[in-house]
Amino acid sequence: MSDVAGVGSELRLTRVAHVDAAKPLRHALAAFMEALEIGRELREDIIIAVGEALANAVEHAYDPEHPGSVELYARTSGHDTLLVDVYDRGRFVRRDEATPGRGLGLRIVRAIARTVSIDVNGGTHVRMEFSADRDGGGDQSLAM
Amino acid sequence: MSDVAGVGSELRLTRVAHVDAAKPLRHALAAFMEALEIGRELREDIIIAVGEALANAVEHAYDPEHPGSVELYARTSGHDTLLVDVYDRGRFVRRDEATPGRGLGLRIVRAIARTVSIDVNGGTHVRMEFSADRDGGGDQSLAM
Amino acid sequence: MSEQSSYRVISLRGELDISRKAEIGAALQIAGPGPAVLVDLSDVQYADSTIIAEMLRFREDARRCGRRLAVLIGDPRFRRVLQYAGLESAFALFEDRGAALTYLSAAETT
Amino acid sequence: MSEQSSYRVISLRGELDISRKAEIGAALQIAGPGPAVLVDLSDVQYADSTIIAEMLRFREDARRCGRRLAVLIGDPRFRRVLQYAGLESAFALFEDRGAALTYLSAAETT
Ligand SMILES: Nc1ncnc2c1ncn2[C@@H]1O[C@H](COP(=O)(O)OP(=O)(O)O)[C@@H](O)[C@H]1O
Ligand SMILES: Nc1ncnc2c1ncn2[C@@H]1O[C@H](COP(=O)(O)OP(=O)(O)O)[C@@H](O)[C@H]1O
Repeated sequence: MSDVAGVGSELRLTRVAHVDAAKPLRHALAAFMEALEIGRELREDIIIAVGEALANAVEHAYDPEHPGSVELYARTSGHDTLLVDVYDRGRFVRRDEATPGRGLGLRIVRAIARTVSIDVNGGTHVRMEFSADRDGGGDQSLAM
Repeated sequence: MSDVAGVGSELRLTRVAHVDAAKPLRHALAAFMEALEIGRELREDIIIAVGEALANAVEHAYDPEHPGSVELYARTSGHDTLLVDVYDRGRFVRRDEATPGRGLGLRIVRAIARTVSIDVNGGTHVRMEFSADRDGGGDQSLAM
Repeated sequence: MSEQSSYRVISLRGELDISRKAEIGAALQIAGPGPAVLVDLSDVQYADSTIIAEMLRFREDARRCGRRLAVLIGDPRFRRVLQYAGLESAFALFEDRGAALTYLSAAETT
Repeated sequence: MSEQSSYRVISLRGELDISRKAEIGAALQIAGPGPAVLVDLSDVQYADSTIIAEMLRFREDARRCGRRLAVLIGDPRFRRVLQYAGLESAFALFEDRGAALTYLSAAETT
């Protein structure tokens, strides 16, 4: 990210946790990262990881008849880190990890993020820290 | 906007005020508003207005050889208002309003925004308040 | 009125913002008398006031050269931004290429 | 090896996320024995793990029916997401349609 683009940039969005909420949240995060000049492949990978956390919130957290909220909070930290939180206020569903085709989501998140922490008190709160060096050259620094 | 989508959603982005910074900032704001379920025509008009304020910051605020920062800050206020600030830390250039083809930008902003205020101390700070009712039906409210 | 009449087309595409001012200023040039001009904005999604100012300048250049000007638009935003600027009647705007060409060729008979 | 051999194509497009799980589950159905299957994802920009799980289930269905399966991709993200999931070898992936079809028709002779 450019020197100035790191300073205090953030995105915070709350939606009802319907299955169709994940896509516009991904798109908002993608455009936010593009404005931060995070490189394309890095942006794509971050979207893959955050998309898994969003999918979990809209799939697992609530009774589909009574969905609560899903919240996305992304912000820069220093010049090469993007922190992204995905929260819901539902109930974390403990499941047998051995179910085939299950458990892929968090595995993908862990493969992409530098660190992942999951807090399941009063909902599920996934915090992901990504390396997010900026794209290209070095002539974007602020003259001030 | 949906009931929940209004709660504390915000977008904050800082870039070096190069002329090519305006476009990704517009795109990030557009995707943010789409995630807030603001209707398409309203989004387009807000982008037109904010685009003018961004264009002014990248065109007028700084010596092009030594650009400073341009900052975009958008957030929901209540359930039907979007507040957008565009700041720079440059110098407001007073100009003869009668110059042909000049003065269009702020006229466009005033035609679209519900209220506009401009503070020119220590840079130019344009604050725009937009009506931003949400798109479509009423079944998005949170069951809580 | 001749359906065969010649005209010049200047096409601009994409998002016409301040970063493209020089390119657009260079595209919107008129050398002297000649055929009518169609500015084709049918693939334009966004135009800021910098570009409208260039269009106004070009309109004066065309008028001075006695060349009729039509603007083809594909997106209602261009019409709206002109309205917001108080310029709704500044250009002959067309959503339909045929209508724009009829307007331009009709000009030659007047 | 026959270049003329028939195969079934299932095309999916766009962003394959959780909101499309039912639709994608319905598209990825196999009734019994029959020709090889090409899942065409060449116009897919995004696929989440819900969809990968459907694809794994479909792979088992195809295997059970003795039908070879190839997956045509257009975007490197699909390969990456499989890698991240530890499934880089789960599917026969092809960027090139011809290569995918060769693979499918070769299957019939084995
Ligand atoms: N936000 C959440 N709310 C409730 N349960 C969750 C949430 N995220 C994950 N889980 C639980 O953790 C399990 C593993 O999640 P994940 O690895 O993403 O795989 P998958 O979603 O494919 O099952 C889920 O099956 C679910 O039981
Ligand atoms: N961010 C800014 N920094 C410096 N001067 C500004 C800024 N915004 C506006 N101005 C001044 O106000 C004038 C009017 O702005 P505007 O109505 O947008 O029209 P235009 O940009 O076409 O001149 C500008 O010409 C410029 O002198």
